[in-house]
Parts: sequence; structure tokens; C-alpha cells
Amino acid sequence: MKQIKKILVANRGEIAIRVMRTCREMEIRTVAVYSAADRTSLHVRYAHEAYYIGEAPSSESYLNIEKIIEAAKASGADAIHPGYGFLSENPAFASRCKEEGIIFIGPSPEVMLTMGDKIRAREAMTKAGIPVVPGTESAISDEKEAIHLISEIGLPVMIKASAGGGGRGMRLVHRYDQIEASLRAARSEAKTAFGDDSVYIEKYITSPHHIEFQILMDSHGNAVHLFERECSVQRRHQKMIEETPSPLMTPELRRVMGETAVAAAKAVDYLGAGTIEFLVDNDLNYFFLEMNTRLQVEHPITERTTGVDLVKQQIKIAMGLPLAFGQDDLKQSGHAIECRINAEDPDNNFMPAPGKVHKIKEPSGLGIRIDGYVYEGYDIPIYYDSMISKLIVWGKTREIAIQRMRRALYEYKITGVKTSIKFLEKIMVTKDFAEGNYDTHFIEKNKENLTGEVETGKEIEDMVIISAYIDYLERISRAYNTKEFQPAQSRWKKAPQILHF
Amino acid sequence: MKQIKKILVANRGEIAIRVMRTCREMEIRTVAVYSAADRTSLHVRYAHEAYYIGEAPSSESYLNIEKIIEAAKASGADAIHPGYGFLSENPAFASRCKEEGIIFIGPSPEVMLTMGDKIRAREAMTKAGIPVVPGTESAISDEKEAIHLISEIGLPVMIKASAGGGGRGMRLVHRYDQIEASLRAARSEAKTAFGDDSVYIEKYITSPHHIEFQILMDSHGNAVHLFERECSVQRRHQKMIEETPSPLMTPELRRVMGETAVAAAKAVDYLGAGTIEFLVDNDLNYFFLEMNTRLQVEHPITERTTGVDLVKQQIKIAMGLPLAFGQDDLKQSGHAIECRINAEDPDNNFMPAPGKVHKIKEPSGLGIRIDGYVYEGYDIPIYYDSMISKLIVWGKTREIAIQRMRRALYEYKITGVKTSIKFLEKIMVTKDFAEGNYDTHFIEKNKENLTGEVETGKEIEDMVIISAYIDYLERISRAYNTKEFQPAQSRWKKAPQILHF
Amino acid sequence: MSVEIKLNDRFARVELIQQNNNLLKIKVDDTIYDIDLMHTDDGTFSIIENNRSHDIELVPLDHPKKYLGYTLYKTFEVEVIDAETRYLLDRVGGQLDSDEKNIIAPMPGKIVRILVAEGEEVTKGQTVIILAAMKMESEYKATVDGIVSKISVAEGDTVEGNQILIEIE
Amino acid sequence: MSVEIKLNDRFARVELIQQNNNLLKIKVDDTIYDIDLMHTDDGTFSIIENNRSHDIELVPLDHPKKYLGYTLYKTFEVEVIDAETRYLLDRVGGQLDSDEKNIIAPMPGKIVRILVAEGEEVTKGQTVIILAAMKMESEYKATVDGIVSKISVAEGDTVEGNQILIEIE
Repeated sequence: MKQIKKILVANRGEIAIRVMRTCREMEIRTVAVYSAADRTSLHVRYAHEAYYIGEAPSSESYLNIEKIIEAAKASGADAIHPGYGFLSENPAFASRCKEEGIIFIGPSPEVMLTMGDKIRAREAMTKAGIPVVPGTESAISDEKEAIHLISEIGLPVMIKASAGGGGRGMRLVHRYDQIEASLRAARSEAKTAFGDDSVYIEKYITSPHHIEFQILMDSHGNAVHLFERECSVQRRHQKMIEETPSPLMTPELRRVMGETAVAAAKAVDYLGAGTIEFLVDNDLNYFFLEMNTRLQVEHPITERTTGVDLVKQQIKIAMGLPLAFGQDDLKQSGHAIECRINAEDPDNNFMPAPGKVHKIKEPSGLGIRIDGYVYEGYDIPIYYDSMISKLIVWGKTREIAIQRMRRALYEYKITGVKTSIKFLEKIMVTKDFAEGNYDTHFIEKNKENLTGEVETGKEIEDMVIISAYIDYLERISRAYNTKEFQPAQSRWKKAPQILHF
Repeated sequence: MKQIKKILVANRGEIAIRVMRTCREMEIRTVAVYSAADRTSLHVRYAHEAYYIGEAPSSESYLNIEKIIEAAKASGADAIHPGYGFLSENPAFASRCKEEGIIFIGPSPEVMLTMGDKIRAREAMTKAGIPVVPGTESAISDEKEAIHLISEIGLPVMIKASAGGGGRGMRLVHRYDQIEASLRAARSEAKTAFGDDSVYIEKYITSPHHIEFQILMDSHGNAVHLFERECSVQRRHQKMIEETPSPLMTPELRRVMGETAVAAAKAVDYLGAGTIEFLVDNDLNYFFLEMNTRLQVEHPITERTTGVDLVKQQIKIAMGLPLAFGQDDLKQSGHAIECRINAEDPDNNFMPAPGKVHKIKEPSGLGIRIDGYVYEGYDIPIYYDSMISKLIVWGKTREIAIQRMRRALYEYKITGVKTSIKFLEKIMVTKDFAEGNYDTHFIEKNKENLTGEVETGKEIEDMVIISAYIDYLERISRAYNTKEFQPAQSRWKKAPQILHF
Repeated sequence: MSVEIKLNDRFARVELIQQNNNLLKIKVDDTIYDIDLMHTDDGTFSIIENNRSHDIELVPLDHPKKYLGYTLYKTFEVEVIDAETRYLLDRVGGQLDSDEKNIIAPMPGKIVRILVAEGEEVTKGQTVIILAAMKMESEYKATVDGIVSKISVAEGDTVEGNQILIEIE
Repeated sequence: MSVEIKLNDRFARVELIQQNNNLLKIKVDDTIYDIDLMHTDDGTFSIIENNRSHDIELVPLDHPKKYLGYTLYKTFEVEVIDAETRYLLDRVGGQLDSDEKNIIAPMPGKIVRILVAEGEEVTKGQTVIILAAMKMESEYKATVDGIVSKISVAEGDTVEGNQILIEIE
């Protein structure tokens, strides 16, 4: 066992703080790294130490391996936690850590290489006897070959960038006359995003459910799964809401898929926390989709229903400790839902909405967890992800969890920037969601209910008008010293304001 | 079954909001009542409706039965939730609700009468075969009789106001020469506080543990207990920290005491949520202390470890519904601790510290719950309780829960008023607490470690000096337009400030 | 003093009739409200009207008489139309739509690519510029047929929300 | 410009030596620090010194040069002693303790009982007034032998923190 006493978190935003929180609980010192856009970001202020690593664009900072390694060495960190995104699935970074004698909290570079390449991952899984979606077995860069293969697999198919992720370089093809245009678009997008325009082609599953299994594997060969997460509420392949247990799941399917997930982890000699993503169709057929060799955004719902701190397990496994529990010690208790709060405008095609946060009121009380990072006055940078917080609720049943999520979204108020909060509230009252009857087409299918104006009634409108009027009168009476309006005596004195510069 | 569609919460502060949160989840409309000191208090803003009920002193508002009944009738509320404190254990109020056809969420006036009188409660319990602390069986107002009885019971004894509560009118007597003075002091205090100077006398338990059991009983005769809460960390009989499970408890003792608690509830034909308080000595002898016929401040730790929303159960029982679970369905899962955050000055004899809250940063993330009510700019009134929030953490084990509480207290920052946060942090690192080796004398015994200065080091001092210096330079350069200091360009523009009046 | 207030597309006339500290009698169009209004220090208007509790937050915009008004379920654009504003509105008349021809950044971001040059002819629907924010790229198209009269930004520039990027005539 | 700053009982001399936006070279007594200081909009000083991250919050007190300084583990009273303050301090010399004779409310509260009258003789340790706040009553005692020269409050009054209640000479 190698004791870890100081961890550098090679990330920003909510996940950096999430990791540091567990470090504080374990009495491990924390090191932040930050770009020029993040000097006052909360992770810098939360950490014990902070190192500047470059300009705002991620390529010059959070993806800058040399600068991060330099900071790790200067700070004397024993280990690096990569969070998700950025370098978390970069084998070169993991190798570099190894060379420098710094523990990389995650699997080996070899596993990352295999699982990071969708085609090699499919091969590995097929070899381990795990069902995969029918499709091409190697990357295709020849257009004619692609067209030929598509006609073999049969429409509909999905074209995916070989190096891809996050929905970029993906195209769904329904009709033969779309094949060429879609292929070109996917390859051009892949080239721009990943510098690699090879693609592969998969059978497209109708009414697909995106269900993933959380696994943990230690360096002694012990592996467990921590049950599933249902992630089918997606918009353009971006998850919006996740829940566990999945409303689609049966105990038998859970057992079989869980065992499959553990087998997959063992097949590649995995280490740490990972996620096996599956597509499940309405007939409960399941297919391996991909493996994420890192912590997922939605990991808190698993933490809430199993009671396991996944970051703590990652750190303990990285220290070389064996898992302290086996599969039989793990139980799912109650129901958890996560809503991702993004700075974006649902009324305007989900356009990103960076900018300055004016006021924040967060929900609280029974069954509520928030993992966020923005604060009042914070200017959300344009350079990074639009997710500003995650709202996780727990209830004894799915029905209670939904009721609680509605209450929590009602309490959650962020002003100054546009957010997805009201959109999420509408999902919670949508019949299909309430009944657990949804697949990855849910958002598209319910588009009409989910967008459009809410009627609030004339009285509330009039109250807004009155508020603006009173604010105006107050300004006028202050500026011109008129007697027409007397500013009401507040029951307290003014808070002395700190001057800002 | 009588459907409840609208509830008036006859309370303020965190508990009013706690109750309203569950109402929102149940789609029950909420009615707030408020005194002149509470017009901008959060419970008024959280509720659907709000009624003014009188001047700031509680006797003219939150204890004003007529005004509250009037508000309930004006709003058309089906039921009243009394919270804790104020009218929650007032049989006259419960009777009045009954007369007006408004459901009182709590037990019958008769039960409240019996359990509200310590001596009648003892009689009822003794009759039901439940052990009580040896002592007088009726109220004593004759001084000589008291002295005689004390010599019979044997020192040490506790003198308690018959109508008492909250530590007022209580005196511990160790030596014979203290008897007279203590008796007079207790009676005079009781007279002032409750208008009744009768007292009773109890054997004083050395190394006592204050352990209470939560019970629920429906109108169909079903009763369960939801395990214990250990409440021995007290200062002058005021609880500061509660946890569950109790570090003292054994599975066997838990079973026996739980059954006793259920028997006590059944003996008085209880209804709703209640708490049986016991004293337990180091040899695990237990004695009935009192029954609280309402929700307790510390109820969230039970909610966290059992998954039961106690307010929801109160409301369902008040509707006449049977409990949806039996004793065997209830399990304790993990460990929960609550710290009470008070506006008080631990360095100055815990003097109350009302006033204006400047900034609040609340902890968040895995395993954290906060039930509070103050907001930035809120002026904590002088008229009511000094408790401003409750921090509840959960961990799979007691050790994890303590580590998490330390992290959470570290993150919790309230400025502008003095609070107990730093004092609570010191308790968390005190050896006796960490080892679960404490009784109600814990605070007194560890007084030296818990008070006194923390050494922070010269560097941190210098950073504070620099901050003040920069703030000063900034003011000077603004006022005199000097060139000596250039205010740094913030990376964002100023938040437009709303004018206040 | 009575003023006109614009709430999204609605124009309302509002007038303070009587005041007793935080108790106000106010007329909005034809309705008279008796309200208890407190402006709390966390920047919220707490209004109790007919025993109903409303929490309304106003976020001032760059213009001193414009706000975003947040209620529970909806956000409104609010503008106070006093004599001064009315004068300006009347003066410019109906010619407020020159902005509609220009390409304006709807949010802060970074210019990825400019696909036209000054003096170039463009047709309605033609993509003229690509803006990136938060890992997403958005294409902006010409809203009219015309000629690019001015390009105010260069590729790689960071821009503010509401900044004019390209003018078309 | 060098000024003196009082931190609880410590006096320190502090001077800005060099500035490059938020990068500052500052001397505190004999130590020179190179720091990166940002004043965030939530009112906190974020200082990175030698890669250590400090969050310091200053809450201004009624007096413009006095603050409460909050660090992670401790709260300090801070005062800037510039030429003006120094002059005032020197002028009053050592005679600052008249306050110590008076009974001052340490917190906002309500006067429950006044146990003395103006002109009455009191002895050190004698309870003179009872103040209640948040359900707790506190007794305040004379700190010296003397005569009650002024009572500024009546029973039932609500008082502010730091208000003088009773003066004793």
C-alpha cells in the first residue's frame, strides 16, 4: 500500500470541488490547477494550494500535460485525480504520470487505449462474449466501403466518429438518399473535433434506452458493480437527467447485466471506477455501447442509493487497498434522480449562456444534494462546459423522488444567466416521465409540451409591474430628492458594502 | 380519511420551512403566520399565503391562539402544524382547533395534558410498567417537605420545575448545605418562567446519557419506533449535537428500549410523531425522563437513517391513514449526526448574537443536509430562538460521518453574526467525542479544549493585514484619485446593484 | 406619479395612490391593489397581496430603466416608459429595425470563423460567421439579401453578448 | 504608502512595494510577500501566496477603518492606523477607559429590568440591569464602585448592540 497524502486535481468546476471534498474528509491535501479564466473559480479557492497552468483555452491549460506535471512535481503531489473530461481518458497523460512516479487515479494507459477506441473496445468485448450492437468492426475511411456496409447492416444505422465522444461526429441515417451527406458531415465534424475522420457504423436501435453500470475493480482482482443508471433523457446525445434504479429494469436483467459489466471490467484487467454503457431496446435486449474509464458526471445517484463514496473508493484503490466489500454487501436503497443545471437558454435552442451570475438560491432540506461551483458575482467563462451544477434528490420510491425533485427545482433560483431549471421542471410533470415510460427520444417526442410559454396570470404580471415601478420611484426620489414617495424604512440598517476593484 | 389540502404552519424559522417543504412535495398549499419582527422572514416568503398575527413578542403573536385560529379560518386551512416550541405542546390550542373543526397535527389535548405535566407523566409511565428515575411523585411547594424527601432519595438529586422545560427552573444538588438555596432558586426561576413554582425532585444519575426514541402511532392503534437518538452533548441542558445510532447502545438494549417506547405510546393512546426521552447510565440502566408530544429539532437524523419523512407521516396520520409500514420494515442504515448552528458567541459564555447576517456559504455535496432559514442581509430578531440552522450529515459509519461533519463545518461560513460553528468543529476533533465516549457532562469536562484561542500562524495573520491594507488603498485611491495604487482590473464587470430601501 | 411600464409585449399604466410605509395602494391599469411590499436586502421584492405571498426579483439590465423580472414560473422583460423614454420612442418612430439586419452576438463567445468579407454580397440564409461558446459552435446567417458593410471582429476575437459583429445593408 | 495595521493586539507596518495588476509585492514588518490578490464579487479576498490559497473575508464595521477579518479558523479585529487615526490615538492618550465604567449592551436586546436609579451609589459587582435576547436573560454588573450618573434606557426598551445603557462615575 502506498499512502496518498496530497492529490492534484487536474480539472475545474464542480468535479474538482467534488473530488477535493472527499480529499478533505480523508485528510489528504489538495492542489488545484487553473487557467487564466479561472483565477477566481471556486476550485482554486477551495484547495490548499493552487498553480497557474496557462491561458484560458483548454488546449493551453487543462489539456496541457507538461504544465500539469510541472505543478504536480512543484507541489509534491503523490497522485493526480483527472475528474471527467479534459485528460481523464488520455493514455499519454496516464503514461506520463507513471514515468514521473505520480499515481494516476484511474486505470492503466493500456486499458484507456483499448476502451478509448470504440472499435478496439468492441473487439475486446466481443472476445469476452459480451453482446455488441451489430456494425463495422474496423474504422472506415473509404466512402464507398461505408455505403456498402450500411446496405449490409440495413437501415437505420448510426455513423460515429472513431475517436469521438459527446455526440460530436455522429449522424443517424434513416434513408438511403441521406447516406452520402451524413457520412461527409460526420467525417468533417470528426476531423475538426478530434483530428481523425475515420468513422464506424452501427445498427441503430429503435426505442433505445441508455443504461449504464457502475463498476469498481481493485488491484487484487476484485470487481463489483454498483447497479445501473438510466440515462435516456438526452438532448442531442447530451444527458440531461439520470436516475437509478431504471424504470425499465427487472431484477433478473439487472443481475445479468451487472455480471456482464463485471466480466467486461475483468476482461480488460480494469482498475478503479468505470462505467459500462449499454443500449437496451424495448424487448430488453442489451448491447455494449462503450466503457468510460473515469468517474461519470452522474455518479452521485449511485452514491446516494448504495451509500458508497465513489471518489474515496477510487483513491483507496489507487493506494493499492483491496475493496472492503463484495457484491453481496451492496444493495440499492430507494430512488435517486439527478438533474443537470446548465447555463443555457432552453427557449432559444439551448444556446449556451455564459455570463455573470446575479443571485443564487439553492434548494435544501430532506433528500437534497447539490454539487455545484458557481457563486453570486461569478462570471461563468465562455471556454468550458455549460454545466454549472447538479441537483441530486433521493426518495424512498420513484414517485417520492419525482415529487421532491419538483419541490427542489421550484426552490432553485439562479438569476443573471439563463439556465435549464424551468425546462427540467417541465420534464418532471410530463406524463411519460412520471410514468417511467421513455427512451432516448423522449425530449424530441415531448418537444411541444417542454417548450413554449407558461401562463402565469395577470395578477403576477401586475406584481412584477409594481416592483419595477417602486424601484423606479425609489431611484427618482433619491436622485431628485422629491417628497412624492417615501422610501419605506427597512427594519434593519444597510449591510455595509465592501468596495470592489 | 379526511384529505388535507391546505396547512397553516403555526411557527417560524427553520421548522416552518421544513414543514412547508413536505407540504409542497405533497401538493398541499401552505399558509404562514408572522409577527411584526418576521415580515421578511423566509417562511413568509416560502409560503403560498401569509397572515400577520401581531407584535414581535411571541406572547402577542406565535402564542396568540385567537389570532392564529382567525388566520386559519380566513385562509380556509384544513389543518394546523404547530412545529416545535410555541403552541406545539399546548392542550388549550389543540382543543381550540378541535372546536373549530381544524385538524391539529399532533396528539389529543388529553395526551398533551398528561405528558406535559412531568408528575402525571411519571404516574402514567409507572402504571404502564416503564422504569422512571426515583423521585417525588407529586409537585412540592413546601420547603420542609422537599428537604425531607431529598434526604430519603439520597444525594445527588435534581430539582425541576413541574411546568418546566428547556433547562429553566432546574438545579442540581450535590451537598446538603446547598439544598435550601437551590430549592429557592429553582422555585423563583420557575415562578418567573412559568408562573408556577411547584417543583419535583429526582435522583440524579451520575454519568447520564440522554437517549430518546422516536415513535409514530396512527389512529388505528398501530405504533412503531424509529430507533434512538443520542443527545448527550448538551450545554446547560440545551442540546448541541445529536447522533444516531448512539455509541452507547447495544442491539439488545435498542430492542428493549424501543419496545418500551412503543408501550409508552400505546399506554397513553398516542397519535402522530412523538419522542420518549430516557436517561441511561453507564451500566445501561434506563429511566423514562419525559415525552415530547411533537416533532423534535433533531428529527432529521432519524429521517436520514431510516429514509422516513416524519412530517409526511404526521400529515398522513392526521388524515386518518394507517401507517404504511410495520416495525420489521424499519432499518437503521449508516450513521447521522446533527449540529445545531446558533447565533451565539462561544468565546463569551454563549451570549446570544442576534443581528444582521453578512455572508453565508453553506456546505454541500455528498451526505450533507441543511435545514435553515436565514439569508444574506437578514436581521436575526432578538425575540426568538438563537438557532439559525441545523447541519445534518450522513456517513456509512460513525467515523465517516464525523470526518464529513468536520469537512462540512470547515465549509460553513457565516459572517456578520457570531455563531457556534467553530465550537462545533472543536468538538468534532475532541478525543472523547471521536471515540463515542461521552455523557451529558461532556462539554463541562472538555471546557478547556473547547474554548480558548486557535493558533493560526503568522503568515495567515499577514494575509489578513494585507487584505485590510489593499481595501484601504482602494478606498483612498477612489476618494482622492491618487495614482499611487491602481485598482486591479477585475476580469468581469461589476454586478449592477439593485438599490435598496 | 403615473408611468407606463412595458412587460414583454404588454403596456400597463401604474400609479401610486397612497402610501403608509410598506403598505401601498397602487393602481395598475384598472385594478387597484392594496399591498404590503418589502424590498429585502437579498434583492427581492416580497409582496403580500390579499394574503398571497409573492417573491419577485428584479435584475437591472445595462439600461437604467430596464429589468429582467423573475417570478416563480416565468421571467419577464420589464421597461419603465417615462416621459424621457416616451420622447425617444416617438422620435425614432417605427424605424427600430436596423438592428435586425445586423449580425449580433447573442452571448459572449469566441469568433471561430468569418465566412464573408466587407463589400461582399450575401443572400438571406447564407452563413456569415461562426461563434463558439462552452464547447458549442453556432452558425449565424444573414437575415436579408444585401452587402456586407462592416465587419467589426476578427477570427479568434472574444466578444461580449449583444455586440454587433457584422453589418449588412 | 506605508501604514500601520492593528490585528487584535498586534501592530504591523505594511507597505506596497510594487504592483502589476493583481500581482503585488508587499512588505509586512520585515517580511516581503509576492502575492496574487483578487477581490471577488462575493466580497472575499482570494490570495495566492507561494502557491498557497487563502480565502479572507473582511466585514467592515461601523468605523470606516475597522474590519472583522475572517480566515478559515479564526476571526480577527483589524484596524488601519493611518496618520489621522494616529493623531486621534495620541491625542486621547491613555484615557480610553471611560467606556469601561459604563454598562454597554454587547448585543441587540430588550431591557427586562433596571435595578438602580440615577444618583444611586453602586458597588463593584452589583447587578444593575438585566437584558434579554433570544429567550436568554443576562445580568450586567457594575465594574467599579461609583454613582449612577445617567440611565439612558427604560424597562421594555429595545436596544442596539454597543449602545450605552448606564453610566457610572
